[in-house]
Amino acid sequence: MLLEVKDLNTHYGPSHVLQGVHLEIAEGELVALLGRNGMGKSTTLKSIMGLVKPTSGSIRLDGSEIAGLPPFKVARAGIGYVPEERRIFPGLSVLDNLLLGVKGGRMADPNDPNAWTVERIFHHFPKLKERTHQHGGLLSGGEQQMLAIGRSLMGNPRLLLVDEPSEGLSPIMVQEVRNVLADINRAGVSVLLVEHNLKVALSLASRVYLMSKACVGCQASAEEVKTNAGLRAKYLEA
Amino acid sequence: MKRSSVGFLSVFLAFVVGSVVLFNSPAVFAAKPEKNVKAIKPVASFDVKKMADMSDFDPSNPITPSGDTIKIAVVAAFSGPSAYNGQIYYAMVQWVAHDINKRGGILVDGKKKLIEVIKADHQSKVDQCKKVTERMALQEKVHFFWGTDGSHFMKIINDTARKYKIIAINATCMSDDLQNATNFSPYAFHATFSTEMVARGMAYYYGQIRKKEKKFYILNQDYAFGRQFAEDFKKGLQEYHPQAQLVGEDFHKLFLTDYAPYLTKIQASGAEVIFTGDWLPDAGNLLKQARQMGIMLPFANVYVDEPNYLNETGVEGTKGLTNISAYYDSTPFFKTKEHIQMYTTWKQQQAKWKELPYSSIAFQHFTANAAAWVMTTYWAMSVLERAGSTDPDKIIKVWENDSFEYINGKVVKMRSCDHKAIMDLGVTEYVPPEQQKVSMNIEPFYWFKNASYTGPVYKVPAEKVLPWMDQNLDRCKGKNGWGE
Amino acid sequence: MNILETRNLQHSFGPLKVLFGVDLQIAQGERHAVIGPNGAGKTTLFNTITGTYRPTAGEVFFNGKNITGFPPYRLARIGVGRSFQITSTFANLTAFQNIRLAILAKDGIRFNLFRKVDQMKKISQETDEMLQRINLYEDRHTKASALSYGKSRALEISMALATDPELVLLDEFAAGMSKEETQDAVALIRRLTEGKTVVLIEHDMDVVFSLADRITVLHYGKILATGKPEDIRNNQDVKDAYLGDLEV
Amino acid sequence: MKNNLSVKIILWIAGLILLTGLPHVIGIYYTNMVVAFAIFSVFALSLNMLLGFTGLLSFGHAMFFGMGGYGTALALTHIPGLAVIPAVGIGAATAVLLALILSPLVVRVSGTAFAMLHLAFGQLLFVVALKLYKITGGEDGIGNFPMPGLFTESLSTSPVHFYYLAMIILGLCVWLMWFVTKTPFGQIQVGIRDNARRIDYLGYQVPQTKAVVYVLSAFFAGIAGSLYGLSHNLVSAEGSLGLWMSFYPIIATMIGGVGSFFGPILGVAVFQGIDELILRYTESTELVMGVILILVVMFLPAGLMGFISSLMLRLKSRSCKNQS
Amino acid sequence: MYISQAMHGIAYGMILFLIASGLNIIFGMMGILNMAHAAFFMLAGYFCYTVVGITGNFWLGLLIAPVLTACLGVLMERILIRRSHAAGHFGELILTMGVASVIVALIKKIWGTESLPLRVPDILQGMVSIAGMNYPIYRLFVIGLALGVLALMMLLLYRTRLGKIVRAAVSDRDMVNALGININLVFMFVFGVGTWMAGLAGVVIAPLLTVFPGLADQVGMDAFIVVVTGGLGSLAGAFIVAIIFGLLNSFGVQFVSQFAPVLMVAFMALVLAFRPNGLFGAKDR
Repeated sequence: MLLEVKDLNTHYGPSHVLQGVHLEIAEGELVALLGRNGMGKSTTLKSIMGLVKPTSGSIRLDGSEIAGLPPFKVARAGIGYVPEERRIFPGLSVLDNLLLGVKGGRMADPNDPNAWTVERIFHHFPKLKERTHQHGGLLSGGEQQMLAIGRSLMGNPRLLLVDEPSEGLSPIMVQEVRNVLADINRAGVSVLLVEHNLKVALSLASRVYLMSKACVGCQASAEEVKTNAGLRAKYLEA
Repeated sequence: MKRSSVGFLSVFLAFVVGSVVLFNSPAVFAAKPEKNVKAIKPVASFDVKKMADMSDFDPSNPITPSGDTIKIAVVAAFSGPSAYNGQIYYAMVQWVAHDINKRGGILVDGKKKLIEVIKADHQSKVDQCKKVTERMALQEKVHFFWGTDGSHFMKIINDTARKYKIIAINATCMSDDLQNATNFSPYAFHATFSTEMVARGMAYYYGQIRKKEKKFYILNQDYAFGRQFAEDFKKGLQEYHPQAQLVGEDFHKLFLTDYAPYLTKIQASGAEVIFTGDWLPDAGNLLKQARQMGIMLPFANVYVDEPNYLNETGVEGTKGLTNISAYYDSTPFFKTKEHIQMYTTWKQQQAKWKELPYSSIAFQHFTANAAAWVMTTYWAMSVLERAGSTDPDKIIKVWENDSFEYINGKVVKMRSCDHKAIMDLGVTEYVPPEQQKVSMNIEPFYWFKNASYTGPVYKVPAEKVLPWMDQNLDRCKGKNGWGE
Repeated sequence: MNILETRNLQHSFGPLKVLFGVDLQIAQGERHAVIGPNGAGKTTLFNTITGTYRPTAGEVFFNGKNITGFPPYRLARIGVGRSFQITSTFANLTAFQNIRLAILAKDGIRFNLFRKVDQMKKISQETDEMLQRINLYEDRHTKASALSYGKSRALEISMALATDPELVLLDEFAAGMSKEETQDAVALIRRLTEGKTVVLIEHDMDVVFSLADRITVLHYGKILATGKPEDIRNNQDVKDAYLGDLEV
Repeated sequence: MKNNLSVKIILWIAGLILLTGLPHVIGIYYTNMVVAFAIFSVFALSLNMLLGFTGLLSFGHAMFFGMGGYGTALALTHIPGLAVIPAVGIGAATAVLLALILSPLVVRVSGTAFAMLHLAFGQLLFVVALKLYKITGGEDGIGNFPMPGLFTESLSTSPVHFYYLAMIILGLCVWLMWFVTKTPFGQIQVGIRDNARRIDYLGYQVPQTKAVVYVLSAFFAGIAGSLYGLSHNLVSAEGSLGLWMSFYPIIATMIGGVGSFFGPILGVAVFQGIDELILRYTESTELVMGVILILVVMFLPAGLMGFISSLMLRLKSRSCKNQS
Repeated sequence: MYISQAMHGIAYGMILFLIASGLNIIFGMMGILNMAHAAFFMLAGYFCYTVVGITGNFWLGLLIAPVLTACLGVLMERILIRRSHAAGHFGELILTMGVASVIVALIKKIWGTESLPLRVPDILQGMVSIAGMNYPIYRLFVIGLALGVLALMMLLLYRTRLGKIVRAAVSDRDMVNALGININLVFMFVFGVGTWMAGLAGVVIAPLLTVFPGLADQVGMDAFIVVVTGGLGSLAGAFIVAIIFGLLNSFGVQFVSQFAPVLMVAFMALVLAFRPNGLFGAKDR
């Protein structure tokens, strides 16, 4: 297993947000995390990333414990994070935004075909190339989403945590983002996806975790969710 | 400019410079004794022969007696921007206390008592001053207040002194209004010179003795003292130097950072002398920045005499400053054996002080304002001794009309009606080390190697600079300047 | 007559246009749900109606009166209340104190400096009644920040209702609630909004279809459809855009 | 319940007797200290009205303190025979007037901007007070203004009489401020601190409410300043309007605890105690003060009150456990 | 004369800017109003005095003193500030006030209370003639140095990766952290740079004034006013306001000398009355 989350508990002040979350992601998988608003999907990603300190539980990346590490160490261990609302650095140019994603300022070996370079990002996101020197804050929502994904990829992560990538995007953009995620996954990056848009999520994911009442209720295949209306009604229709 | 006029000008300049050098040389003017002036006869004097062995005195580690003592509270800033002042005052008073304590103290109320000096930090804040003086009065039950830098603080000291019947020795604060009709307190003694004396003395020097410069610029600190000082100088100029012209007048805020704008203005005004009452650190910064800007005008001053600053500004920069202190009498300085003894005792002792600030050159010589503070303190203690009691009323009775001779021969008299000191003043001109032998007549014949310092001293007789008297003060109604 | 009407309501955040002219008609006494995908502009619609933002263009009418750009406090005083998607109670006050602030507002007690609030019997009584109605009486002395999620949501909703508004806008009141909590909340709203007009944004289709008399579907800042629940359920456009080809 | 009430009454009476007899027991010096303590407590409480109860941090609260002092001092100087209470009233009114003038400007902002705006106005007033020396006495301040008699003697010569006067006025102020927190208005105030948006949506006008709090706070600061001037028979720019006077109540409040009503009083007590003690043992007031500030922030972030209440909680929970 | 008044204004403004910019960088990045800034500034003056005392070389002082100050700044960030987040920005404010107080006390213990002289280095002494007037070289040097520091800061912020990280962290520190960048290290660095600039200002001003324990009070308040008026966190704001203040000061003295000190504060009050966050301040933080 690439990532193993066991019995993860997280509190925000007095409220117990994550109550024993279990997750597993294998190398190369794209797994979706679904559930209603307020179920703790984003908190799960943040807890894995170290942005929120979990109260207890274990998070193992490739067998080594990363729970409780500061975010930068988690990132260096090989996890990329594409947050909700993208969180592009508005004052920095597109190129600078991308370059900040490079870990420790060391560019990847250009001869390594699997390494993510600026050229490779631009190849995947030609729109970004046109805007290389524009400020991040001036991009449209879709472009910002591309940039956020590209920025994380620059760190050559093995696992990408993607939070609500389609939120607030036009249908065409949603389609594009969906395709990019599929591409990236095909290129060997594992992805844990939180997504509201069922269509997008189910078309991408091989497996689905359903969250409700702040813990992982059940695991299902994408097929199951598509076909089982009861399941959807219980966990998703929100 | 035409060639011929350049030639003329250079001849003219040579003449002017030559005559300045000639007439400036101390031999010509030095200490011509004034005739027909009233001399003050001393009732008591400081006797150096009675002075105890001071070889164990160190102001950083004073020996403080306790128990039934005579208590003096030195009210000054011991923290904040003027903390240095407090340390100077403290050392000076401690010297006196140490000396007298080693002699066995003073016989008061039938018992020999030692002197205990207590630091009272007013932190340069009036409210704190009020608080600390109240504590000194009520908790420490002191017999004397000794103060201080800043007229606003002295006013509070005097108020508290009046309220709790404590003698307030004003040894350093110059404001005239401290003892006017509204502020007069029978418990307060203004034992040092005052603004009007200094300002008029300076005007007298420039108008009646030196008679050269005519264009004056006043630059003072922007508060009551500074403004009063400026007014008094203008009055003095009218009186003693009618040809003088005031080319400008400015007041800067206390603890100013940048003096350049004022200095540029002064430069443009064509002033020949800058009259300033600034005290440290403002005084030093003003001088320093003026010289950095190439403005070599002389400062007529009271407090631009701190050796650390002078050294820093160098011989050239400090040349030509004119200073009035409450100590100077005449040149040369060391005319008597006793004076030399006092001076060398101090100097040898100071060489042993290892801790700042007392180890710095500022304390090297027993002279100028610092010496005056020591002498004033001896005076007060002499009064106490003669009163034979810490009862303030007895002390008042002795001090009124009393006169006291300093170690250097200067005599100071306490005007009885408003408790202000009458004295001759000495205006000195700062000269480079090689010319300092006029004033410094013992080895090594200069005060400081790296700075100009006291050269010839010109005496301004007491009757020309009698301290201002408020005729509205009942006690003084109808009396002349001598309080008689 | 319509209690709330928006005419060609538009709003942009800088260059980003969120509302493209929304015409909403809410009839007196109805419960009206606004649904739509995330980012469709539902919350922005609420915010422009309730005075958080001033609309870039268009107008809002309440009981026929133009209230465009009214600040929240004026809206509150004429009878428009709202709840928030993210719980927005007074975290350091107890449940009792929270509700009491709303009751005080209802009674117009604003600058009373002369009586202890604890001694205002009527206010305390009303507050307790309200707390009982929302089943928070037991927790009346618990700080809002220490309430369980469901209870703090209930408090959030009742804050909006305790001022006794004519029209109340509820922003995703059931967000993050469990099934039972949601059912309780729906019942609560039914109870409390008797005779009031309610506009709600909601994702939970069960809630929407069980509570709403009419539904408006918002899609990328425009109204896609408005109608009775059955009509919406069967509307092909809505299916395509929002409900998806998943069978509902 | 009845029992409780009688205990309360007994405590009150005991407290009153203690306060009445105090000056005769502890002497003038400590009596003056108690007066100063009471004055600064009211001042700190008035700041906490803004900070702790409305969430507004002011870097210029000395403005109102100073206005109170100057108002009273000027009134006593220029109006012959003015009695004490009207003089204090004039001081407070001056502070209120300033608050009324400033309020339209300052209620619009909060947070850092509010703090800085007050820093600016506070400094402006300070510099102006120095400049208008013909009125304010400049650096010297206004001193030795006539002190009106309260009973028979002039106040200045009778610290005990002044003590009674000051304690009555200040006690009344503390009670009033405490009372305000208990009124509906006090509740709205706390609501603004917690969640100004919700207050707005409930139908309260946030700026107006802030303005009223602001003026009230200025009123009490003004009274404190006025009595401070009277107690010293001196009002000065540095001592009443200086930057330190703005920071003093902030730091005292911080040490005592921002959230609670009585925190600032505790803070002032600690402050005054330290001030009195430090000076006896060391000259390094700055060092001790600095170290204390650092320690409080590092180890008691909620102030002494917060520390005490958490201690009480712990004790309570322990005793509960013991019982079960 | 007016030209030299303008130059004085600019020179003084530059000194204010040097102090203010350090304060600003720390606030802009970390949201901390460092009340100990002026104390660090003063401390550097003392360090420089000691270095010059030992080596006799002002330039060595200019090099070493700010670095020493920066080290202390970093230590303070590491030991005190990072561990006091629980107390919030308000607590940090009080904490730094405490640090300032301790620094002043220690200075008095170590160096005493008197004014310590520091001479202008020989090369920079004297006057230079420009545009028909004589102007002190040292003041030109101060202007030059401040401009140099401004340029250096601009380069650092806009041309280096570190600068980009810093700017990114201003808008979103968590995101920067999540990209694998050790944000704590960045903060320490920022604090170091901020105090370094305070130190530089302290060294530069020492020969104009003297090093004494009141130096922080004397200059600190003015610098603070500059930062607040310019807008907390805005380097450009600090620069422009510093120059405006310098000019207001020198021309104020020239024309309305009595009211020169009022001008600066009145300007601040006026600016803040209309723009509560300062001339170039970001909306509320």
